[in-house]
Amino acid sequence: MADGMRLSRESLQAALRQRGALWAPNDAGHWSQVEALPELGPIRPRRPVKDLFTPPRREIARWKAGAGPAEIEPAQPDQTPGSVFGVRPCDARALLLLDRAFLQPSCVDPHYKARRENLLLIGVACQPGPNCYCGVFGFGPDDKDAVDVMLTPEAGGFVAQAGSPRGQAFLATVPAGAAVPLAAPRPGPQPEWWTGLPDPKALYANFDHPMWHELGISCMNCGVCTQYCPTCQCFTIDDESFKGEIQRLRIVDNCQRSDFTRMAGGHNPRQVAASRLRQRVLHKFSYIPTQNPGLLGCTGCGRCVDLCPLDRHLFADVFEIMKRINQEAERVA
Amino acid sequence: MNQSLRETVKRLFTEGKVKSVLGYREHPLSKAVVATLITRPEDADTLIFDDRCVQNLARALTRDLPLPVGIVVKGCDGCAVSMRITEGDFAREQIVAIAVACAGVRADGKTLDERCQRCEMHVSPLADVTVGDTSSLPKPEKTRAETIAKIKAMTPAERFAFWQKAFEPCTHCYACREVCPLCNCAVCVTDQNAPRWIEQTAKPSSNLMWHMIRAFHHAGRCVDCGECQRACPEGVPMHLLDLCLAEDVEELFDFKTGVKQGGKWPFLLFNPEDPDSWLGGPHRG
Amino acid sequence: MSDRYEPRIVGFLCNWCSYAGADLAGTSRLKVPANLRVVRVPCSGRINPLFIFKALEEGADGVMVSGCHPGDCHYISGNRYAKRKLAVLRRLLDWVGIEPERIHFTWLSASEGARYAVEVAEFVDKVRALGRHNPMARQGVAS
Amino acid sequence: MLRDPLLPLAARISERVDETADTVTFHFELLDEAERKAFRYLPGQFAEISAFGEGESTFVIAGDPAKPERLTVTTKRVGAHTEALHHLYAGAIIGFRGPYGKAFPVAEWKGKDIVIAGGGIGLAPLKPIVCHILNHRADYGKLTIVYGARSPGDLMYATDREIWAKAPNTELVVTVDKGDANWKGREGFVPAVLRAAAPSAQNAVAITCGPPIMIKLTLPVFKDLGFPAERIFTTLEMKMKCGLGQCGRCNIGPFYVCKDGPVFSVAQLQQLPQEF
Repeated sequence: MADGMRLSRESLQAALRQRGALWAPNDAGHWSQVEALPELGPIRPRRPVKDLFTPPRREIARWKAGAGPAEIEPAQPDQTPGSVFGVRPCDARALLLLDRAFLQPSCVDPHYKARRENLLLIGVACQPGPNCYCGVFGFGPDDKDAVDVMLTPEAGGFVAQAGSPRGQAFLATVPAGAAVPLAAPRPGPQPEWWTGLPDPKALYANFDHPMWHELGISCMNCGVCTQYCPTCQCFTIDDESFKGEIQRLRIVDNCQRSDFTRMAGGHNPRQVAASRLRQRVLHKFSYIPTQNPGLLGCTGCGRCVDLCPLDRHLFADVFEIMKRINQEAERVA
Repeated sequence: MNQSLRETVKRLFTEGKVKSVLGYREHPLSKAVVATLITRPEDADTLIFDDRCVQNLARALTRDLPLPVGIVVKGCDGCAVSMRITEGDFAREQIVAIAVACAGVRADGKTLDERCQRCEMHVSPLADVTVGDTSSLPKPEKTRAETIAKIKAMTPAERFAFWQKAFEPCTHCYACREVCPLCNCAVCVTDQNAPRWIEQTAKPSSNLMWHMIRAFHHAGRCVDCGECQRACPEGVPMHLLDLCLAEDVEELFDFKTGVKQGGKWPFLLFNPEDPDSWLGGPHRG
Repeated sequence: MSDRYEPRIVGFLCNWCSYAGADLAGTSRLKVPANLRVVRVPCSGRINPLFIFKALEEGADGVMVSGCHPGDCHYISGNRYAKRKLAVLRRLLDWVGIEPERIHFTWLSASEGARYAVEVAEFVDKVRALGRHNPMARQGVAS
Repeated sequence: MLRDPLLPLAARISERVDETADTVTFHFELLDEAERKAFRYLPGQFAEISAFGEGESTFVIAGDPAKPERLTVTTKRVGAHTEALHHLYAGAIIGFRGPYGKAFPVAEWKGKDIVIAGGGIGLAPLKPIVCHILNHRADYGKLTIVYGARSPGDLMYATDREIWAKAPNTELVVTVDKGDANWKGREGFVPAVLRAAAPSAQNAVAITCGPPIMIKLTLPVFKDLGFPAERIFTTLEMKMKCGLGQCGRCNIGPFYVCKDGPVFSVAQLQQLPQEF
């Protein structure tokens, strides 16, 4: 087992400040720029770290109404070097999925790329909360695979280990503390009744199953789950204007909204609530793993379970769906 | 309670009074209480009612449910159903209100919800059948006037600053709208884009616009179920604004929402004696 | 031009009485402050509170609403419904900390051109006294 | 520096043609000379057009792919954005992003007969195919075009249709649901007229586009005429926003219409969830 490096809070903070700006979750659980390392809660903050990389409201360009084309001012990517402190493994893993969309070679989002390149991800191991399910996805609360540096809090500081070469290079700039042997990675929690991830193909094959409509009654398509999901990336593009000044914006959107798929002529392929619920489940557990073998559209952060106004439980739903599919398959066999 | 609720529902099915029933069940895995729609009497055994039943099921009433639909209602929920009948969403005979004696709910599992502390409506005024002991329900611990007193005491500038800060975390997710049993416009103003009344992104102006419009649309309609505030993932106290306006509507029009069947929404009525003083001069000390 | 602050006011005038009254003020060559931008509506009952909120948000310093006198409504009672809505709207503005005095309601008939001129002038003065800062007004495209 | 793929290019409207009461065709060209010279597109590809201040919408590029400097879109007024577009005239600046999506496999169709059935504004995505075939007339067999609209006033592309009618080895059948006093042409719905025209399915490819109900009724006619599902094509008008496979709107099953489509064969569509 490799060794970790003991860091005092002060020396870590000094080294991070040396590197540039510092972002961390604030008391409300939103990501904001901070001066000093905050005390973190035991679990993930309310908002996922995607807010810093693909913000809910991102300017594409602005111009003055009636101005000629030369006046279109593209928004400049934020190249501020710095670090994000307090990234949890579930959120960091979600960024790997967002990379697939925003760093695809044919159309790189320069704003996303700038943030990804300039911000060092400083992970902090968490004490999983009641609705944390990273174990479902095979990693734990101190997983370092998707962060640059993973810190495990201890009295007066942290034990640090590098998760990437970039993190390794950063750790070399911090006054070295004592080397301490690392504990074995902790397993992530999962529901006690959980038996394993569903087969993407089996889910897809049951697209027309009546159970979606039965589940629909306990969902109101508010979309809170998607807004707080670390992997949800859907957006719309629209303009906002005020007194002749126009902003072209990329605005967060989600598949639960009734007009998400409504076309200009009025035709809406996902007219009923249940079809939008199904879209969310299938996209995360069937379409994404089909498109990107080895990846899932969920990292088990459990925010959707925490925040659902109707107390729906994504994993319980998926489990029930699979149970029914399996039972029916057995009956046929 | 659960036993008599289940028997009542079974009886409604066997007597042919309902084709479906909206109620609460405990999810077998997550142990959370979720909404359920049952269409067979034997499924009535999954129904429960206790202080975890925080949701207002009136939001799930739609005309594509098998009608007549039975609905398990707490006091506030019953007022909402009553309002929806009043507004013509449903005919009275399409709804069978199964009123349950409600001593208040506990969203966090421990303390009585804030909304329940001022509840004067433990049993739905709209009730086709009543389940549970209605004789020993608690008295309200505080009044609406006490709840909004702190807003009343502020200066206008303080009020503006208070709401600016309160609305600041709003992300325009509109969970408050979706969960509201009375937010049932065919097309919400937030979804209209010609003109775009409320801009899609969260910022001080659009947040204020949304919450003012929301409050105005609920003036005289809000049944104080408090679901909007409970649903809000950011804890925006938007229901407080509803309460402020409810106070005004009661004072101006002598109207208590949802209580009287057929009592029309005061904006659909007028009284020739309505005073002009409403439109000018200082009205509050 | 004097450099005193000239408030911008949006006026929603009902087609049948108030707008005609404003017309009369014009044809009578009465002096009416130019601060008012008039939007003609079919009836004061047509005024959705959204119109007023939007006007304030877009930077109007005040909003004037005018309809037929009670009893004179072309649509029989549109103005009486309007009164109820506007009464609550005033209170809502007060609750969120916006001066309700920025909204002015008046019943004005087609023959009251002179009173129209007076009402507008008085309201403009009142808004001027309230000051430049309408708290609801946006400051920029991202605010 | 990396260019934001969501950033529109400025284009100037060079010509506006009012096709019908609610449909306008805009011809325009990119302002940037290098971009204009380098620009190419294929039949069936689409673009994002914006009237500044009102957002963006998706339109198929309905021009002649052999003349890529002159871009064309046909727009029907249905919402706030198209309303704003329809207030624009020659000289106005619009935003353009594209081309996006997979094109009709015109190269694979060489040597085959082509049957096209279009309804209303659904002719727009089919026009580049016709242009392509007429540009390479010797490469393709007989071209049959069945085009219908609600009324004579709803027929688009009058100038193009005159050219098509005179083109060699080409049959153009125009029909309206209901004619008026001056209408001397054919009356009847596209599926029925197509059935009557009975183009041979032998070594032929069928392409259809139009309102959902027309497509639904036209596909069985093609089937009856003997076209296999692999040789019937259509384009999905799923509401696309970004065109890049990022925004998630056009997701159907494991596909994104904007990247994996919008052109699909009926055989491919049968594999998808019926969510379009």
